[in-house]
Amino acid sequence: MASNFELLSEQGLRLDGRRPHELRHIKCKLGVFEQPDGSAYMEQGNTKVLAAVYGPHQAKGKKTESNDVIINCQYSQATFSTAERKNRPRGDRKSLEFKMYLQQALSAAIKSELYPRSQIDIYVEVLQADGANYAVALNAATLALIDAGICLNEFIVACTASLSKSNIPLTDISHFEEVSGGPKLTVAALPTAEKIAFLEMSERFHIDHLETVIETAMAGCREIRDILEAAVKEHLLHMGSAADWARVC
Amino acid sequence: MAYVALSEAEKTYILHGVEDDFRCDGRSRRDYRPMELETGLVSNASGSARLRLANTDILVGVKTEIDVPNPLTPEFGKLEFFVDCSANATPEFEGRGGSDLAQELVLSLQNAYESPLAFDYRTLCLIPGQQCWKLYIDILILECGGNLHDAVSLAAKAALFNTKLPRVTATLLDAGITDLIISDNPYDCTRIGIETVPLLVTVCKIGDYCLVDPSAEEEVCSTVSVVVSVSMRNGEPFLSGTHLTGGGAMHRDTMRNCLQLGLSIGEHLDKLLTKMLKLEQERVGPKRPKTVGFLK
Amino acid sequence: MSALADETIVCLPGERLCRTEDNIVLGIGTYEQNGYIYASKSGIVNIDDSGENCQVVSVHKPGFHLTIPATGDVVTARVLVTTPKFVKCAIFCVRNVLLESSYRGLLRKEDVRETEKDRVDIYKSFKPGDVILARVINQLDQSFLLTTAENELGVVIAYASDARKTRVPMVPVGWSEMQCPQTTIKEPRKVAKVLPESSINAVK
Amino acid sequence: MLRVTQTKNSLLDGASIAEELYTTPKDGEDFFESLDKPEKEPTKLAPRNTFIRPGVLTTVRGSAYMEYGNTKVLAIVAPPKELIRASARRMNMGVLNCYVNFAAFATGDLESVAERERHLGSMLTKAMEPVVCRTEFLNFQLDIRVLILDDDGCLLSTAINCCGVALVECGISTYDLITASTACIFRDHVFLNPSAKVEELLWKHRGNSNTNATSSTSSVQEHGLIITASMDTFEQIAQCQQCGYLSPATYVKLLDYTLTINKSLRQLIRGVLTKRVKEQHELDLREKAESALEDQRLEDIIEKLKKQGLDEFIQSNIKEDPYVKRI
Repeated sequence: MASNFELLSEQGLRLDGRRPHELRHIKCKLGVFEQPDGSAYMEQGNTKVLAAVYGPHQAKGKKTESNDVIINCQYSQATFSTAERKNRPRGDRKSLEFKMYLQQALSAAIKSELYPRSQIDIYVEVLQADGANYAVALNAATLALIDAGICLNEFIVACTASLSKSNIPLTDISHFEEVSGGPKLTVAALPTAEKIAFLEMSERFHIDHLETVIETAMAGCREIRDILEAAVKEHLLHMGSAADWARVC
Repeated sequence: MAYVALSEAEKTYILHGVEDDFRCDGRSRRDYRPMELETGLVSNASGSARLRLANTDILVGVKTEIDVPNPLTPEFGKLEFFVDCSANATPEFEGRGGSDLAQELVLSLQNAYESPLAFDYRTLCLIPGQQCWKLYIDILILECGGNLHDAVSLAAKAALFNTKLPRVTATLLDAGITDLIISDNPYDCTRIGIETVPLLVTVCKIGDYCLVDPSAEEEVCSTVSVVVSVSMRNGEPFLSGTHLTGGGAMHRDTMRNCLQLGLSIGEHLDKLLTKMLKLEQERVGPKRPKTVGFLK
Repeated sequence: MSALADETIVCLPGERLCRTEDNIVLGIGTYEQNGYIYASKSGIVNIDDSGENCQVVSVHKPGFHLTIPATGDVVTARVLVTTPKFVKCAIFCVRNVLLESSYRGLLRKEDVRETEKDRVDIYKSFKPGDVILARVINQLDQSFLLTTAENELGVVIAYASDARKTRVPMVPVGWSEMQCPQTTIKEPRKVAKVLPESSINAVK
Repeated sequence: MLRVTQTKNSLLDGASIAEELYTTPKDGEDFFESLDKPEKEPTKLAPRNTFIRPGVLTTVRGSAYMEYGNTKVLAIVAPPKELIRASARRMNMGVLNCYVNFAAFATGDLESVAERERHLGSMLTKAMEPVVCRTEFLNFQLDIRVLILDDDGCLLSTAINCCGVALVECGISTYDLITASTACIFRDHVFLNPSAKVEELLWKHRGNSNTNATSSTSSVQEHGLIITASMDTFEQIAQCQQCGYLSPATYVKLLDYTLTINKSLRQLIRGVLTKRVKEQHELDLREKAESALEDQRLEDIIEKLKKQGLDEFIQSNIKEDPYVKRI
């Protein structure tokens, strides 16, 4: 699809002034609400997402004989989140699709054998959507799971990547770049184990470019994981300072 | 409302607290819980506000659209409310769970904003009979901590204060139809007058005492509450959409002093809110610190 | 003719009936509010002093009205499903009032008989399609818990379980067996000690 | 009265059309003048002439029909059925749902019917909840359906009265008789039991006070409508729905007007219901008389059996149940 915009200028700067492999500015906070067991807020550039986790609790009436955890997700986008007002926050095709992708990615991360025949509810609310909504939603869900104290194999992190006309891979696609025609690839990966839990492409990629784009996305995931780990450590120090075990680590 | 299970002993404990005017969180019957208000959070919306009343968390976004006015009232603009109970508040709200609570909130807001003396619809009109602004007020309930009516009305008023309507110039084309040009300069905008916009004050009856700003537990052990919608017009309070909720009945005299209590509190609340919004306005000026949003 | 004898009082909801003393028991259709008993249904007030000194104040509503099975009522129900542990039935009549919509009833194995509760064999007591008389013990969240542990309770009408088209109601023979008058097959049932209509016509 | 609001398509050509074909604000003015305006403070606080008939339908156990002036409403109470929504089940009280439907010929403007139905339905539910003893049908759901046959104002108050009568008629226990009425104020004139045209006028020309801006700058043009539902044994107010823009003083004044109207309505409803109970009592007595004959017949059959020495047949038929404990 011919992109009418030049994603990458001659000096190697993108439309919003970032370098090709530069992420948008990430800010996150754990423990935003009291009522859910775990909650988190994450901002990646202008995409703002809230996540809440309830559980593990008794599965409501669903089939419970399979002795692993039932992950019940809900992805909903606030009606004022996009430039064009959406008249229904959830229930449309896109949010159901993202709900399935979230379930698939998170079931790869959660140690399900520790919570047999129980259910974990993960609710994601996108307050402002500015590209890579699914990726930021998954990162926020990971933080909320950590805040809820649910055992994870590892941080599951998602990142998007694209390809400029001059075949230079770009990481972390904003809505403007997405709309102006760049092909988009979303990867949800377990970075240290180098495993890919979920992969989705909005358009066709040429075979020999695919390899490099996936590699850049994985590099993005590793970078995001370090930022999230730092944030979680800082949150734990802050939480622990009251009980003065902050000096331990 | 998220259903909080309370035992009989807890209910009597709360009842005794209310009787000697010293509630279980230390407030008297006329006190509100601490509130945090912040405007201009969502950049996609033309106006937004977030209000956190103890653990009730509301986020309101206002978006604008050009629409044809209602033929019966050609010179009035339009206002539409939409309440979405996010599942973040309780698993109960998942899917269509919170729809009847949302319906109740939308109805009481519509009822309160219905009169043009409460909200001046004339300022939203561009060309009488042909073009007018339509404001979508979308209310997102992120956490339920009791007293939703007050929190929602305060957040809606703050979001309306923060709304920036782009300036519209009409040029008369040859065929007699007028064409509208909306200026996209972000600073060239008009604001909406919110002095007379009503505030809902829930006066809740527990035992035979009336109290304001009930928490989730207090709401469970109250039989009936009066939602007083107070609108200030050149200084004196007016009622624009009062009704009873809670499925109980109330004696006539208790209803009267609930009304008085609601009016005085509403007046006080309105003054405080306008003062806060002025503060917000300077803060949003050039020397504004970053909006904190949920990162606090 | 004024059928209303003078002493029957007509009352409407919200009317004060009398002061609450300790020997007055609230019957159906009444409620108690700060020291007085008020009517909550429209109808005729009747005060029957059944016990030694206790009087039951109740409001009897003439004509048909909607009722919900209350604890202690004898209900008529049809057996829907029988499992080793319990019997599911549909209550379609409370006392002598026919209901428009049926409510779900549950008869547990240990409530079938007073003695030797655990050795009850459900298949020897009830068959789907039987009509039974039972008493309501209490109300679970959606269905009513029933018992047939009295002589007068149990199967009232049963049909032979052969695949005959014309299903003839069986005649009770003894307390635990019923016989089909046509095929003389005997089938075990928990029979209610009631003089069924059919046996009276047969004798006449 | 032919009330034709301007339809989207062209006007009816040639037909003689009533004068309020197209109501423009100006029409509102002289329509307002043409109204037989009661004095500022109405003295005669009486409801319209009403007709109430409980037990109208044979297929349904609890039904009532009410005419309040020209407003005609039919209400039925469906028997309580199991609660479907799991969320509501945790409440320790039964759930009440009210659904309001307009008959096709009921009102003129058809676009707003769906929205008005939803609005009326939820306000009716909130009004009826305090009356019904909901602790008696725990975990069950009571559905009340209201059909509006003719709309001439005071819809909600008539629906509340009609539902109150239907509930008592069908034997659902209620704390008290509920009565409701409406009062509204428009340009300092108080209208009790406003007609549909007054309500529409109130809604359309609400507060265009600044057309005569001069007079209104000082005192604000109040306009508003109050619907009060009350239960008078303990002088309880079940619901008091207000819309419009009122000062507290006028709010309390209108509240008292509606409460006095409610009192006179209450006498009327009491009369109707007592007559209904007496009527049913007679029916019952007649029925008892007939069934007494039936019992008599049964008695002498058993007598005959005893005489023929067949009593052992009756006994043998029900042998002693060895499992029953000897008391």
